[in-house]
Amino acid sequence: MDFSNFNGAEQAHMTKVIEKRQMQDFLRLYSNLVEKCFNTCCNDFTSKALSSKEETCIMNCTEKFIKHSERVGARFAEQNAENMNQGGS
Amino acid sequence: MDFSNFNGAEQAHMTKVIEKRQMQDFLRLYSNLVEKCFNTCCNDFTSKALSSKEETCIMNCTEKFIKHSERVGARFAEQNAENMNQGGS
Amino acid sequence: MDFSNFNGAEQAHMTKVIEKRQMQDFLRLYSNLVEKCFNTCCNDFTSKALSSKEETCIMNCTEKFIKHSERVGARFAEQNAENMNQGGS
Amino acid sequence: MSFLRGGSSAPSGGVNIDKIELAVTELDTVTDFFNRMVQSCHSKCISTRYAEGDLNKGESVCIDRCVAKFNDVQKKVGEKLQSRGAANAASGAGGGFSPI
Amino acid sequence: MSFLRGGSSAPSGGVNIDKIELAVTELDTVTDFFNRMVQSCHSKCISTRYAEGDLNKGESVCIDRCVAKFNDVQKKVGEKLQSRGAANAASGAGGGFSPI
Amino acid sequence: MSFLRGGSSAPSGGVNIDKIELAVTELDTVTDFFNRMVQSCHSKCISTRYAEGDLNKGESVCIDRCVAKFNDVQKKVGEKLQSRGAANAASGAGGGFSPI
Repeated sequence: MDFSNFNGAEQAHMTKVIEKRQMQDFLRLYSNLVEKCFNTCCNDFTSKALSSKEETCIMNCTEKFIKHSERVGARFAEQNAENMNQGGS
Repeated sequence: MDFSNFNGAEQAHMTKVIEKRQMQDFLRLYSNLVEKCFNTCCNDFTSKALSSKEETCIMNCTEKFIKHSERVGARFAEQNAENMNQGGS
Repeated sequence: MDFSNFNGAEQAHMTKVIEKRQMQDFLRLYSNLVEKCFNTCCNDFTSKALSSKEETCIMNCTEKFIKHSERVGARFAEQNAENMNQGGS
Repeated sequence: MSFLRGGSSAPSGGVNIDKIELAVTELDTVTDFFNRMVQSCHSKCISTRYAEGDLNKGESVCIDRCVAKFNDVQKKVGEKLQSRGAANAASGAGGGFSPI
Repeated sequence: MSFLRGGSSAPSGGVNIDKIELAVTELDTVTDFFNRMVQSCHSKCISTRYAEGDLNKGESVCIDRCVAKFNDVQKKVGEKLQSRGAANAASGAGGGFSPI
Repeated sequence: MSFLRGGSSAPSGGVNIDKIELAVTELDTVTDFFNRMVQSCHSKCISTRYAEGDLNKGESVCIDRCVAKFNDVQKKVGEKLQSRGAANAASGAGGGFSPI
């Protein structure tokens, strides 16, 4: 994203928008994680308590999804930088 | 949700927001139901008319999903009340 | 959609809303297509380059989805016109 | 979506915000239904082999019937929701579909 | 969602925009969780044969346990995210979950 | 997303609303693509046994290739849509992807 042609007021406005989006992104990550890890790890409803096996699965699922997102984010940023250099505006 | 520290103007504003969200929630429930029940119940496209078997399935699917949502809502409200009492703000 | 009881200012406002929604619809179509065609066509990650088989699949998937959307849109418009004539407001 | 339309009176000049909001809600609802119809009928009718980019005869016929059925389902579900909504309103209950 | 609430001071009169925005975000977040819980527990507990419109005994018990487990998962994942978020903040890193 | 940028002139002071709206649309579009890429590559590359919390070697390599392929697919589909859009614009048709 290139905001170099934005004046001060416009950059200040975009900063607020980006902060709000980051909050929303975090909350969506949170609810995505809960849904995805619950769906994968919890398959026994003969009890209402999480088993230790389910809890381990949830913790690993969360940890792994975050690391996955970070790795995708890093590669995505590299791709975008490359795309820019290849002469896109 | 606790709005006790809201002044009159703020509570009035939140009431309007909540009413709008309830309308949106109802419409999303509607389109979710149509999509979910259609996908589950309609699998024969040799005719364009709903068969009586499909129609029964659609009615039961709708009825059951609503009762399901209501039961989840009741349990969810109890959980939230419990979470509050355990000392979260 | 019937906007005949809208005054000039209201119609102008709706035109702007519709234009914005059409832009958003196009962008959602775009990202839906990428996701759907990628998920269906790309299943080999022993290489980072698209194979010619995958590329053909992506092009056909895109073409077919657009034609599908257009056909659904045409039938949907006919249905809505029929629904109107059957005396809904 | 005629049940979205209430009986609010519109002033003869200026912009009636409620009317605009209702129209936008109606627009978004129709668009949402359309998008779900596209997705559902795609998974019901379109082969995922993608050997060619054109719709074949079987797919085209399937799409037409799928749209008709989806439209019928929308009506049936709408009637069901309205009858339940009316029952809830009469009994004074709020509905209870959502947590707020 | 108590971690959403910051320490901003509210003026005694008028509408505090930040407070409203936070409350709306909290409302939307709770609604989003609820909707996902409804979807997840539906796919875990409800038979798709639809031979009748009532929840049977097994389905009802399953729903109650499903809601309890979903709630527990929400807490566990929240704790994990907060501990990671705190670690990231301490190291000065931005988080890196999203591309912006 | 360079095709989002039109040729509108920006005033030297104040806030140009159109420019802001375009930037927000671009931001949301990139975020949406990123989120779909995360989901798609997760289902392509990550084992759901969750025996440990770290990415193993095979998963890491798969992610890198998956991102590259997803990026290529985005370009191919974008070119296709642009060529069709240009054709539609030339023939005066509206596009017809959506019901409005």
